[in-house]
Amino acid sequence: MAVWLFDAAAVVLVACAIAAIVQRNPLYTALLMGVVFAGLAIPFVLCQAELLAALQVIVYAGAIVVLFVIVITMLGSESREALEEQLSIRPAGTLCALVVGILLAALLAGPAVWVWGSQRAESWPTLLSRNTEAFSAALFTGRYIVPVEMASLILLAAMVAVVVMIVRPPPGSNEKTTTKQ
Amino acid sequence: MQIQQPYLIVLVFGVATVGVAGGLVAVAALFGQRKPTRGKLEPYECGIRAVGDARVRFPVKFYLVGIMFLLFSLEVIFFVPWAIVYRDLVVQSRLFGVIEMGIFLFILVIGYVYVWQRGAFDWAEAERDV
Amino acid sequence: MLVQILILAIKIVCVLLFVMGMVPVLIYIERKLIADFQQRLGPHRVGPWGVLQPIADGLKLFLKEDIMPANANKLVYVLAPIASMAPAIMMFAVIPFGEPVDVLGHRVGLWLADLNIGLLYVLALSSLGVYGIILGGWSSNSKYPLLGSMRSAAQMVSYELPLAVTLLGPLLLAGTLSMVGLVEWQMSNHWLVLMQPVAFVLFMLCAVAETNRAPFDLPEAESELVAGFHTEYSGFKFAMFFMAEYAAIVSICAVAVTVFLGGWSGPVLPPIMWFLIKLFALIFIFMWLRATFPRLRYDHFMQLAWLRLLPLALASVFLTALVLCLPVPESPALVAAANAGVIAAVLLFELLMRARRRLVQEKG
Amino acid sequence: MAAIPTSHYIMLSAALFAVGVLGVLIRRNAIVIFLAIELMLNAVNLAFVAMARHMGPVATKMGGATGLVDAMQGQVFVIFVLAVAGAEVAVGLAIIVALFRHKRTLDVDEVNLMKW
Repeated sequence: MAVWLFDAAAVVLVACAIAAIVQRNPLYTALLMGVVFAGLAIPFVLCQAELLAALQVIVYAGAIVVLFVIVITMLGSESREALEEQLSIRPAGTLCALVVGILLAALLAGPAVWVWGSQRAESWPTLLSRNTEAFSAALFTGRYIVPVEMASLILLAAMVAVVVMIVRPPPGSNEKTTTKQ
Repeated sequence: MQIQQPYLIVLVFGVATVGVAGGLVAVAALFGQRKPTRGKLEPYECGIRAVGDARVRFPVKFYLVGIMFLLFSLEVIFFVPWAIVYRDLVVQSRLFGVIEMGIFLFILVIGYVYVWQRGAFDWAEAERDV
Repeated sequence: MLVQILILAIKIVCVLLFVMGMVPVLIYIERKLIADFQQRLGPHRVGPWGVLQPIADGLKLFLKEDIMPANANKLVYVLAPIASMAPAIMMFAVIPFGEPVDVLGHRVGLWLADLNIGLLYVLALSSLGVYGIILGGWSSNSKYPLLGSMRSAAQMVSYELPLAVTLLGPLLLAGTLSMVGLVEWQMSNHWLVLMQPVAFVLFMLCAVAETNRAPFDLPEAESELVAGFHTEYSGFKFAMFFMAEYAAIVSICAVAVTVFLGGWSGPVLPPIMWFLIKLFALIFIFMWLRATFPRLRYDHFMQLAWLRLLPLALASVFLTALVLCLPVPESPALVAAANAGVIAAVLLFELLMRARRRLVQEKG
Repeated sequence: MAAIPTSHYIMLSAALFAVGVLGVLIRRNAIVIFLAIELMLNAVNLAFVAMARHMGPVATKMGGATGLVDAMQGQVFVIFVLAVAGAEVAVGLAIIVALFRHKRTLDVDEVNLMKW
């Protein structure tokens, strides 16, 4: 039952992902990617990572893809030509890309063969019942304190970078704008 | 797998909801009459003929809000697991949890103040800054 | 097994009917209330006291011509109303309506699913509500809807943040994300509104903004934007946006009831009645606000979210955390006092802002 | 319900990652390329979660602290990936918007300021 559900979800997700990257209209690409990102919550839940599944939907589908959609709709009409790229189908190139893709997938799926027979997940269910608490405890009981603070610093850096790039300095300051040259 | 049963229910409910919403739209499309004329199909612009293209470019402020939302919501997602285990943290070592998050919050506040002082939240400015 | 599936099916149908059924009820109540506030009669022709008016309106919209503007993006145009309605209804999957009851020897909870991450599920869905609005405005290929949808998107993402932060306070106290767990915690302790009054008020403010209701209904400000993102929508698709708005009100109020007002808990009356009473009380506040306050100016409105509500919500959470780690026995009064202490912080903040503005003025 | 074999997760992850790489290789629109990169990050997240479950009990033997905490290592990584991915999107889209203001194009082949 769970395996069927997983496999069905997997097929749909991969199909959506492929559809997304061959889409001419970037808005459709963004929306299909949103479906993929939100849909990944299903494997996450089946893997007993409910908290991450929710965060995945909140961050990816609820914030990141929304941002992409805002940018795409915001750039407006002048950009319609710029947005919609002409997808030229060159047979040789397509073939090469397909071969590269299949090889890559096979290479990456190597570990799948490695873990094929082994079913070590049996003792895991004992941990399940309180796994959001376990996750939270793991994150905050001290072992990951440096990465947590680093994450905050990275976000601070991103904030500063965005403001420097996008916001014009207040009138009167002698700072040079970075967006105008 | 008891723990996942509620999620299955949510999935079923989600499919049912989208089905009902989509079904309503489909059924209503069958009932409504359809007599399109050119005037009717024009975009509404207070009665005059539409001027120029509708998909105009927007001030960058709108985008900036989206980006700030993304960055701050990433900060907030770190608060969630912290809040879940906070009582345990207090039991284990009284001040550890609050100091840990205090530093996190402090860094966040630095960013907030910087963004604010640069006028990113100042929407009156946006009028001039198209 | 079969019985369980049957019960589940009945529950799903009941919840769907409840949400859909609430829409005409709310429309009627709102029209009557606003009429009372303005000393008019309100609907009174269709049916006794006009109670059938919303149903007549619904039928009318159902049979209306469905106009799709030329140059509209057809697929997105059709998807948008569905995308804006589904999240509002799906939120009800985790709302507990009442205590578990015994049906045919089975213990059945009066909720669809008690997720162990219920609160995050609510947040996730409310963050998905933006799509319907952006897509609806964009696909119409018309200026007013696009302007309205951009405003609406900016507004919804801005108020999403403080909304999420205000939920952290209750989470900190109860230590569980499960909605049923939250209600049970409140039954054995106190209602969280008593311990987190500021968070509750902030939550309601953000809820009003999230659902695009007056006085925060800037995306559909008639005097500026005609009807906002759904200007080009007609017939039943328009009705869908309308229903989505009311469904969102019901669901966000239900969340507030569950998280802050103790859900189904209460004396004498049956639990489900308590839930409904609290729900309608909050919905009444929504309508009262609409009748009382004029619309805000857009820049003030965005500043309210970023410069007032967000710092206030963060301060309220952090002060609560500070109180919890004090070496004194935990008392609800202390937590509440700390939460209210945020108000003092805000006054200080306000003074600083004033001082800064004066400084800037003197310089310029 | 039987547990899903870890191999299924790894294969899904590999497929999504490969699609992401292809997206980066065959597209020239900066926004689409960016979305494809996000897809790759998601594929990695999935692998992290799956391997966390797979290796869970093993990690317990190595660690000193409680077993629950150790078993969550893979999942903890995902939240950091989320944070970094979000920061990357914020800065990246800012670059794209700034770029668009200058050059009126999103084609990465035409953006060769850094080349000489």
